[in-house]
Amino acid sequence: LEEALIFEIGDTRTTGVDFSPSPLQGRGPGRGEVGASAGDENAPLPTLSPEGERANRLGGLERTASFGLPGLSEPETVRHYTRLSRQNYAIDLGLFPLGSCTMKHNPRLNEKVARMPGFADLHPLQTMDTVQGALGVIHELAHWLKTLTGMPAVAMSPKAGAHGELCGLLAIRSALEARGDARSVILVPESAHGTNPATAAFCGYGVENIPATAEGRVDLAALTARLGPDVAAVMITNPNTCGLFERDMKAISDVVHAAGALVYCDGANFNAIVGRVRPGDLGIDAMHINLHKTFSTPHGGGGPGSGPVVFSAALAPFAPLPFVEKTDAGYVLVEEETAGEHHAQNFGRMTAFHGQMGMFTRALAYIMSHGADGLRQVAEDAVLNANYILRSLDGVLDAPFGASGPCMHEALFADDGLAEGFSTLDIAKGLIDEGYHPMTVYFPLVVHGAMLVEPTETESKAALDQFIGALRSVAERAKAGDAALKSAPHFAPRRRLDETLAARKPVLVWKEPVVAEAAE
Amino acid sequence: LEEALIFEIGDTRTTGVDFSPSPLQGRGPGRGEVGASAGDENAPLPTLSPEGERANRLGGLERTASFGLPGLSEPETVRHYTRLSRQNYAIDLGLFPLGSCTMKHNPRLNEKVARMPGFADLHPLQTMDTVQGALGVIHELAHWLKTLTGMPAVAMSPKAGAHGELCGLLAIRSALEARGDARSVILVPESAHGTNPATAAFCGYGVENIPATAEGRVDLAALTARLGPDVAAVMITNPNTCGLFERDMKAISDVVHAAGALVYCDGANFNAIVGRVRPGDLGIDAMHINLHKTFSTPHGGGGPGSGPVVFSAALAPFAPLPFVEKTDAGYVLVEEETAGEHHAQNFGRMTAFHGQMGMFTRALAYIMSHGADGLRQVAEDAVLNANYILRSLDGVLDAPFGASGPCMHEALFADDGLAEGFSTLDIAKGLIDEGYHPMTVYFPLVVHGAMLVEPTETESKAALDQFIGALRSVAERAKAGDAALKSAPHFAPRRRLDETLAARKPVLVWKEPVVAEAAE
Amino acid sequence: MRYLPLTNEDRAAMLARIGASSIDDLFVDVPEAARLSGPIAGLPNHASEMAVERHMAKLARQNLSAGEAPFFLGAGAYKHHVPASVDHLIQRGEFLTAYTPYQPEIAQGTLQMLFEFQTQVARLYGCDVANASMYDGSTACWEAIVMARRVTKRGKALLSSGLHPHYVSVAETMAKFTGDALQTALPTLSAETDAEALLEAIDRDTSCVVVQYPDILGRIADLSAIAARAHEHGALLIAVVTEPVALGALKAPGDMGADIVVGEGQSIGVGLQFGGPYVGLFACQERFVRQMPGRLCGETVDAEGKRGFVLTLSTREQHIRREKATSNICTNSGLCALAFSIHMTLLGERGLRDLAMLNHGLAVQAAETLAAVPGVELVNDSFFNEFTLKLSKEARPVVRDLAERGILAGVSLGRLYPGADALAHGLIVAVTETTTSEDIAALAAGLKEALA
Amino acid sequence: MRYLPLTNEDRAAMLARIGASSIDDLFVDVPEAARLSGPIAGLPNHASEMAVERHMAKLARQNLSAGEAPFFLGAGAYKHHVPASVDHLIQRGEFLTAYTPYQPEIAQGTLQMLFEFQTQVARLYGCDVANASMYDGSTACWEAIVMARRVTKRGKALLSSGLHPHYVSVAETMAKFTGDALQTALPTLSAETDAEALLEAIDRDTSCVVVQYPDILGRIADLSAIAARAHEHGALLIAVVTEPVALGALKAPGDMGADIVVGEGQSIGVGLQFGGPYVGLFACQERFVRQMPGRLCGETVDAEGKRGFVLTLSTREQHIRREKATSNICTNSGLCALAFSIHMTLLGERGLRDLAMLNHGLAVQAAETLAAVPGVELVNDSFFNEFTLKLSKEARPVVRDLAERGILAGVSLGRLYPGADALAHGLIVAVTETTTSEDIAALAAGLKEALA
Repeated sequence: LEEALIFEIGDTRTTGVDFSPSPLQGRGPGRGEVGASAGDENAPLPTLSPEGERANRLGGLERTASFGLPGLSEPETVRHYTRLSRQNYAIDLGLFPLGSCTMKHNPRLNEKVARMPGFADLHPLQTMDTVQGALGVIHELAHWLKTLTGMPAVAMSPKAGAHGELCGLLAIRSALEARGDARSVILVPESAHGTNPATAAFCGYGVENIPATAEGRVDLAALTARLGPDVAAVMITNPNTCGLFERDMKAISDVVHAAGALVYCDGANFNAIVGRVRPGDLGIDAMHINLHKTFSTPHGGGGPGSGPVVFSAALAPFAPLPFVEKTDAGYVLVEEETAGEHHAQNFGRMTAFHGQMGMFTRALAYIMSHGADGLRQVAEDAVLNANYILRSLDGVLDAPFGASGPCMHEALFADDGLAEGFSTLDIAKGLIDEGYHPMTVYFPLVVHGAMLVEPTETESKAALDQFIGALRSVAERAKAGDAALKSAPHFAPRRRLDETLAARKPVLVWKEPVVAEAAE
Repeated sequence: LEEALIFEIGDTRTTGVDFSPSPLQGRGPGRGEVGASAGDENAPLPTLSPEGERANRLGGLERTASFGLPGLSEPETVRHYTRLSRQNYAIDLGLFPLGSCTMKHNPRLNEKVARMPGFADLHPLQTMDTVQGALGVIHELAHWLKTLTGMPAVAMSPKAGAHGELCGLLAIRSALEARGDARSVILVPESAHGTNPATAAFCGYGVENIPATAEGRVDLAALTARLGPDVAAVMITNPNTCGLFERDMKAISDVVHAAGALVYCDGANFNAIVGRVRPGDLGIDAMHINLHKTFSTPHGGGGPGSGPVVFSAALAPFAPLPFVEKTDAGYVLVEEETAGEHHAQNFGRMTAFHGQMGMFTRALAYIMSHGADGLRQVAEDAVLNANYILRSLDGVLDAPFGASGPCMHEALFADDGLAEGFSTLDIAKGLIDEGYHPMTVYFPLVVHGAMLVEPTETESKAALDQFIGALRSVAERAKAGDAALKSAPHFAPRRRLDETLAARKPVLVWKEPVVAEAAE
Repeated sequence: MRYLPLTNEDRAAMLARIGASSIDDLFVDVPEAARLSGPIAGLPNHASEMAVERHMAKLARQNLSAGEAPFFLGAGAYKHHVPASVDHLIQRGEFLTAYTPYQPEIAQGTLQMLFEFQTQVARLYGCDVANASMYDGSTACWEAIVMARRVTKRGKALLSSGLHPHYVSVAETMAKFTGDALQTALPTLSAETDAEALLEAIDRDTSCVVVQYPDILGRIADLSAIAARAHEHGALLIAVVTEPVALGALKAPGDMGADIVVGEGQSIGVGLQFGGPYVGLFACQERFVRQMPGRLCGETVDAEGKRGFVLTLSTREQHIRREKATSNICTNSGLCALAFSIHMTLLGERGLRDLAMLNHGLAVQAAETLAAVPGVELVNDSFFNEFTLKLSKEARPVVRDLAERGILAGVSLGRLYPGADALAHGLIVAVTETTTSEDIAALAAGLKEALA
Repeated sequence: MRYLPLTNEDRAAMLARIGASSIDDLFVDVPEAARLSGPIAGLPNHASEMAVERHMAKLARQNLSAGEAPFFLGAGAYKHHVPASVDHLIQRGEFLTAYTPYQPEIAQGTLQMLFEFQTQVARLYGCDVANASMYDGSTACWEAIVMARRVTKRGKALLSSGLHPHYVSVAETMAKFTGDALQTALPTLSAETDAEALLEAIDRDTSCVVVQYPDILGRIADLSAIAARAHEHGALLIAVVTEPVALGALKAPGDMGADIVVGEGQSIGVGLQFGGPYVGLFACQERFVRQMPGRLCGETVDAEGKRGFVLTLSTREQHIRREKATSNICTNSGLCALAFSIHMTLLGERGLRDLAMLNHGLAVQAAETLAAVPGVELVNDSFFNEFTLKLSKEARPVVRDLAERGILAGVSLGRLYPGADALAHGLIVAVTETTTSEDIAALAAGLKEALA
């Protein structure tokens, strides 16, 4: 199971890529090696010397010293990464119950579509006549997102959920400034994703917490009490991170609006309600949608994501550039140049180019595959699966909000009742030995030893039953104080890793072992 | 690690494929369900009843009863096969030293090229004007194969090595019959692949063995003595299955030809000599080339292969249909209709359509990538790697023909010197625990407990050193009589499997467990 | 040379270990005269991946692919939609770059899949058992004839005139050398199959009757009577199925009495690929299992009693039995069998039935539309997704004419039966779920013009 | 609904276990008025895979892809050949469908890869450390400016006029809200960069100087003097690299004194993709590591002492620090980082140098050829694989004109700097290993006609 690092098996003279000779070859002294190197790794590393009439044009800044980038032949490369991949857990291998992450099946059709040369091989700055189909994809996806959320506008360019939050808050800030009412504080529930307060701070706001009720929802009274002329917006996650639908959402929106503030909704959990509830009907002003959560674009071991943001009519004029418009002459990408005509209040550009096109094609393929009826079924099955887990573990694990109504697409448990010295972490690591990825742990912070389980709609009943059995078994061992659980996992590529050591003495890049250096 | 069978997890009402409605929908009574089934698996299984004016046209032979084919949703399907795949060993995971099988790196460029719609999405019976590029691929590959072997003709249609052998023997038989000299016996060395005698028998020949010399090569004197008017051909594997080049190949060809017979060469080991020796220069009349061995098309867990056969001038007129010719008007596929004009002696058709196009595109991409210089380097590195293994195990394993000269691309060992009760099988299974696929065992039959190790040219020196270390360690345990080795493998998805039980009471298909049947 | 990991330093060190002074020393056993001193002349040297890809893409663009045109070709190879997940899964290195599962402990993935595949094929065909695949339908058909000879010890096979002519050719090629007697005939352009004639011809010398279902012209005939007659005379019925999707709608040959059912599996999972690789399916009833050719995967247990799978009954095979083997087949079509099995698992019985209904429904629609074109006559009474038209002109030039207009119109009988004047006006048209109403309209319009 | 495994029977059984009478019971907390009673009107229902694929293919065909035409666009996104094995490997389910490696015991594949990636980026950039990726180059650039503010506690950033205008826009958007002061300028169409002007402008309020290398017009300037001046004044030098291939030929910014080096990694492994997803690279010198944004992977040991990798220094991050985090970035660009790392491993230093030489050589050839066209003037003295031409006409309509002739000619400065008249005649032309001599000749001929 040990796989060496590329730095340990490769060297700077090996390459797994062949090239045709450079046209500079033979044009001047000292350049004959270029291109002849393939197949003869003992030739000197190529450099372009500035001598001669037709010398290079590098401005005298050639890189001469080796910088230690190892290469591998193609067979070695394929083997290295294939072997590495097998040390990962993934949806393709089993249920991946990470709460709030929506690890659902990633259809391979999406991958195929995204790789069509007509999408994958387009430059973002081609003339618009040559990219009508690509602009069409953006437009069609935007139409779906607006219709599904019941909102009149959408910004497509945000690169991930947190980037979408930023987009929403910037629009809110622009709208407030436009009416000459700059405000300074964002209210965030205690149970919110960490990105919510981080984003608010990133664009210069102060952040204050809103408390929750005993049943796990936003405390409307406390919120109302806190609202005032300094509050720019409230960020609500709905369904929230306790797995509950915010019953008072419309009332919250109303009091917030009445106080002159705006409502941002964290749409990470949109999967629970897509096709059954339109956020626009709840008074929300801005909401990001994680295409990699609700709309099945792959998580890829940590991205890329994509976080389009839908806007209410109040915020639509402030949406960022660029965006796609349909005109009689075809699709047009509205950028800095043309925005002035009818979108002069835009708050600017958030990223180079136009957003995560590769995710748009995948999400559109997914959305069309499901259609209006299928997406509704997605929400229903996701919620059904989560409630099934919640109720199947009655009496096994403590569900702090089990009496607060049905859960949405995730089930929340706490660590009450575990044996002395046993924690949520032990349950998580024990699940690894049962062949599962653990659930989200220690989040949300409002629940002690939180375990947030999100099965998604793409798990079968048989898979759920098997998982429930495994979780029950591990939970019972944790309650009984089974010592073996403390040292789990035993059957993973690695035992528990020392995260403290990693943080105390950070080793972030590979360095040649000292012995080897001495020998050189 | 246990993965249930699809019959245990699927059912006949679940499907992972959606369809648009059938145009017969609603045309008559009883057919309303068709196409509406997607999303409602409780609808009756669709049948077309023959009632009504616009009934089906199935001739009254509708399949009505369920036949028990289980379906899975797409997520379940992806997971089932992904999990199954992980129980396999493969080149992508490590060295795969199966002698005579040439398990080399399979470049992904080949896979990409084979999937270009211009190749993958062509019907074999399209008009020739619409498939000029595809015929061009066949023609270009044929040119390479003829040039690399120094032979004037090639039959591209054989579907695998054994099919190529059949092709060669049929051409030989046709040639002999054409000169009114039908003969009845094929001579085959004892060390030959089992397909050689099987193929000879399959097309109606008697088979006789040729003995080998003590150094592991064909006994020229014995062969000469056996030749006579009943001998149609001699089948020689060169390099042979003992890993040696048949030094006397040209002399063998000469005596065989002098006796009025022809020389078939099993080209399974062409990888050892490609670019360094042309079989045509050795007097060979026919030789098949395994594209999946020498030319890197994937083995795919047991095929598909592809076995083009090159022919000498003596046999070229008898080559089978179809083949591609270049004319002034473009490429032409010569089939039954046009063959009469200039290829009337062809022995007929061996398969529907034109051969393994999907393998031709891959092989051509591989051949062009290496080029004339690279293919020569392939042979050199393959032979170098094999000799490196042979010599690195001096004193560890017995090499029966170690003194017969350098080996070609595979190294042969015997089981001499193992402890009482230990066999080649134990070494093979022990290698599994070291993380390797075993070598070919008990073949060739002429060596006791044979172990045939073929590393191929795509292994690095580091990978060879690691493998040599592992094999040495296992061999030493077998010599020392380590009991744990007898029960290896211990670290594989399965322990040793009971092959005797499987053969004695063959269970070749899944059947519902009896209990379940009773309950139904 | 991106596929070769050895460096020159490695090579030098390895030669030193071997005790050779140069690589040439390792080729010393090659006769001097046959040793090439350098790369073979007249062939290009190595090329970059980009250059190879460009060259191949250029060749690919010189073809008109099925997806680019209204497309109606069948006759043994069919265009169906293959789900994207099939191709994804078969490309996993653990499947793609594995060998024949000779070491079952580390090949359970391939072996379990083969066991599932065998069961799927047996159930589809209505047979007791199936093997782990053959090269393709045509070679499987010949293997079935040889197997019938082994079982019956007779050498005369009756081939239906409705059997695909390439399958007939393959059998004729082999029979010429093995001495089997084949009775064959050309089909006629009529709605009736040759079932009656076959019934007449069966006698006590007959080893087997070989019937295609649906036949080459798309006609469907009940096999029960032929099976009964064959069995009365001690002969076997071999059914050949070139379009497995048909069995989602039609009774299985095994359920009508066929002893051996063989066919092409290309429709499910494999794709057109200009004719290959395809996958031969081979199934039979339990009593003949030891006479089957090809590999078989069987269930067993391991040393700890866990269920596992192995290749079994290999005493039938060439690597054990050599010249006494039931066949010379070795490498078969494993990866295509995997593709077939995955696609079939995605479909399931429900999906296969839906697919079959959709194919048939579109075929009915197409047949009605085309038969209404002046100069076009529908030959078939019965058909599944493929039928034969009789045109008022020779079909072959019509097909070429339509290809020039960008329509791939079908397979002319002139192409399949060169020289058979009675068939020259015949055109086989196949319709699948990939065919659109626009495609059908385009073909109708094209035929109308071409026949005017 | 092929992605949903539950059957109606399953659903009924599950509702029973839950104690709900219908699925609607589970949505009881949604206010009545907001509950939709059925599928949203005006949207189509579910579609087959074939139908979706056809629709998407139709849209795809409405574009002129880079591979179909002589292609010369750059300006922050470059067309390079990506080896087929890269795309194969990133599609392995174990990479593609894994999450952020929060459970390191079962995510060592992703983690080791990130550790290797960080090392590759650091060495490429000449820095001590690098993070596990950002969204793209433009957002990484802003994060670097914010980081410099954190390090220096100053709020004034000097942005070179050679910085990509989209990167400038992103910074301006953010600075408008955060209160950072940005000094920016338009570039001039001359061979000289603005290095001198920047040297002048650095003062003790300056948090950082941001310089692109090579710059937006393709010009290459030594960074050493700016680094020295910045350091004298307690400011940081941020270098931005939009074309990583350039560093196979050019000195690394880190080696010339840059404190933070950020950029776009798209050229290696990722492909054009109409602008995203791309991968932001972010590296800095060791002393600033705890001020870095984004995820970091670090080496450690497991309970048995074996080497392993974990996400580390997460006390900088939002999920721990919430509003006190160094950035709000969470999901980054993991799969693109994997593609970058695999491609870079295939290349190695040798391959990257070969690639860079090939790019530069072709660019020199192209520059010479194009400069010979009447009405075309080469702006640059120095360049790597991209240079700017000054045309005798406005470049933007010329580019449109050439696109109609099937030539994707480059990026006009009119597109990048709308309204800047002084730049309107500028055309940025990028040349890579995918450019052929025929492409160059086609562009030269096209320009000749368009400018005539």
